[in-house]
Amino acid sequence: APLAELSGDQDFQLFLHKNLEFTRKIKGDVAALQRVVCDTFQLCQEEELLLVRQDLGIAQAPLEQCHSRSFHAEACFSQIRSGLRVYQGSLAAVRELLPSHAALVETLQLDAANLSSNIQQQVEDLGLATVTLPAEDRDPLPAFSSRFHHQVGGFFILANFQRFLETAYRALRHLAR
Amino acid sequence: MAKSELCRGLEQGKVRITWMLDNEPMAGSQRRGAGGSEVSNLTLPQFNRTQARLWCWVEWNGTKQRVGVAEIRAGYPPAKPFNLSCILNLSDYALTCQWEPGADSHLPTSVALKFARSRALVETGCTPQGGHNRCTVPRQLLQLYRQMELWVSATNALGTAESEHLCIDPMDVAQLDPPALQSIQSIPFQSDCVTVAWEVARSHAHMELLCELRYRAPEDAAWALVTGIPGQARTAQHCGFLFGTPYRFQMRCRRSSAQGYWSDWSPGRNYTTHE
Amino acid sequence: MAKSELCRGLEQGKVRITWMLDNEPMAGSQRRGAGGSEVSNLTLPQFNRTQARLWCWVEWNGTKQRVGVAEIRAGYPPAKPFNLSCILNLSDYALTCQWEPGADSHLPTSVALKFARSRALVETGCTPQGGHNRCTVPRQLLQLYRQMELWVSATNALGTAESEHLCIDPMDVAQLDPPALQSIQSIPFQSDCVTVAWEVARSHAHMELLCELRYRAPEDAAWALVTGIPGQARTAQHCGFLFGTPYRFQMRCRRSSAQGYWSDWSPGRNYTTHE
Repeated sequence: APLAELSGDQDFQLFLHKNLEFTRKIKGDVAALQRVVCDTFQLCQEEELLLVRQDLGIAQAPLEQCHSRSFHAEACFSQIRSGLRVYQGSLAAVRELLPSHAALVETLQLDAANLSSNIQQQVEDLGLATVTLPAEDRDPLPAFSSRFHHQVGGFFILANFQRFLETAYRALRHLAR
Repeated sequence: MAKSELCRGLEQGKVRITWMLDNEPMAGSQRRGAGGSEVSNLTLPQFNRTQARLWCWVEWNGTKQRVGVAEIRAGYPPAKPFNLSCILNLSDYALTCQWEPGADSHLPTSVALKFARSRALVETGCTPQGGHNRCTVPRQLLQLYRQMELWVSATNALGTAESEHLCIDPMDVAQLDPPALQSIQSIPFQSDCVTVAWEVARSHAHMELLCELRYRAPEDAAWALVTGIPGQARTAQHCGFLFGTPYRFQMRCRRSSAQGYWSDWSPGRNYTTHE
Repeated sequence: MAKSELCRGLEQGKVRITWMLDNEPMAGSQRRGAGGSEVSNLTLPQFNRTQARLWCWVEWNGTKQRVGVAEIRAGYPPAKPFNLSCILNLSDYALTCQWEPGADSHLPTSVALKFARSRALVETGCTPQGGHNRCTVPRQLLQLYRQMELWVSATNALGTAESEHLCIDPMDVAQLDPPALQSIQSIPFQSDCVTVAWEVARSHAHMELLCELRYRAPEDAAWALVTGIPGQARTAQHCGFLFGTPYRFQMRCRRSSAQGYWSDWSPGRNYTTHE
């Protein structure tokens, strides 16, 4: 059954309710790391770093299937899952940047992995078509040519992840009663 | 029946074996075995100990020599552990579970907390240390916001026993920190009403919380209770207070979606309503 | 002088660079460098900070862009650590050393306790954690009952400093447990004399100990001290006590062969001499 019909399904609503809270938790932790990057490296405003960003090639995970105009629930779910996988990988660059906050970054990576598998298992429980992500298609970490580029890279990985989570959150809320 | 190779220096055929259960002499029979070995044969009537050593002694140069030992252990298959309960610590997101071990089996028993995430792969969450009946599953092994199956497994030489299986989402058994009452003020022109303001712990900011407020005047026998307060609202109004009366207020919260644990009551805060 | 590669999107030749020290605009000059790069040249008069960032800004599409940063650290070569002292804990035979770090160099400084056993091979004993000025050398690295050379080494970008070298046998700085006073009795017919009996910690049974006894009556201004008591004797006699007077006794010990540390005083014990 197409996902829209399932919106009334109680188990699906419980899944959405739980993972909305989970997404809020992850967003809170990403915001905390953004504050650390701002305090530690004085990198706080995105508009001041657009020029350098062009040189860094930081990938942004696509979520166009989750935007209201072209919302397609099943495709959106698999885009969320593969996006979480991308950010789980690129957070390693943030962990190198902030060794004293490694625990918080590792928690973030664990949460991203959990959220991704929560979605996968719920989609499987609903009998929907699932996209199995290749086991370890970790994109190679961007090689930064300087410490400054590494810092700006870390800044944008977190900024992009925060935007990604915002879109994913709105998509889940759109499905929740 | 115990068999021990003969030691060098013992002349053939003159080996006289005696047996002792710990320090008690035991009757037994001795016969020649294959390859020049000596075989002892004993029966231990109503063995009522859980642990003992059956020593094999031999006369040698006029002295008695210990030449072999058999360790004997007696006990029961492991009892079924029960009363399994778990609690998630929100400072490190580790899940601590505890249980009742049941009767002692008197045998070396290995106990482990097992779990299966949704895809039924059984894993070991943790093993209790130092004889405790609890242990902590680290965050790395948990799957948050999804049902997990947890149980205790006890195994000894005589068998294995499993506790009831617990099906929980770790978040549903999170132990919340108490809210912090920030201020209590009378509402102008409605002095039987007050506005209560509180803060929730920063690490709970993303949670939907349901809170309870209790208050009591010194002469009141019991606390009055206000339930169903949405935690993230951070303020609430309540009426029905007596004028000019000193009240003591406390608050606690729980995740609204779960049958989880209440936080402790917040530290108390006093406020005297206006005349 | 700071050089940063040009970013894509900047039309050649129209690059206007400005500089800021943290949030303060700085004057500087800009000239064309090799390979189309732009070279900035600044002098920071009386730089009175220990840490700052020199930011390189560029105008782009009407916005100001951060395109490069130079982290500036200023400080001193490491100060010479002093007052190095060590103590051996007899429960785990680990050697804990502490020292004074001297003035802050304001630069990232790595500190380590170094040691050389007899054959002058320099090794690292331990490194202080969390900014403490002490650390503990595990038993495995120690050479007991033999001189070892220990010193603290501090290194930062501007150099290395070493404390005085301490030459000690770890056993000579052992921290002993206090003896335990077992009984105090008057000596028959010599009631101005008492016999004191004590026990030493079992883990010290192999050591030659030198102990001191101190006693005091309530009205005495200071303790009276009996020195040179052989610890392993376990009893000693002493005279010169007043009759029928309540005294308080305490004892402590040290390894007789060393200038090591005294144990703490034992818990006190009271005794009233006979009439």
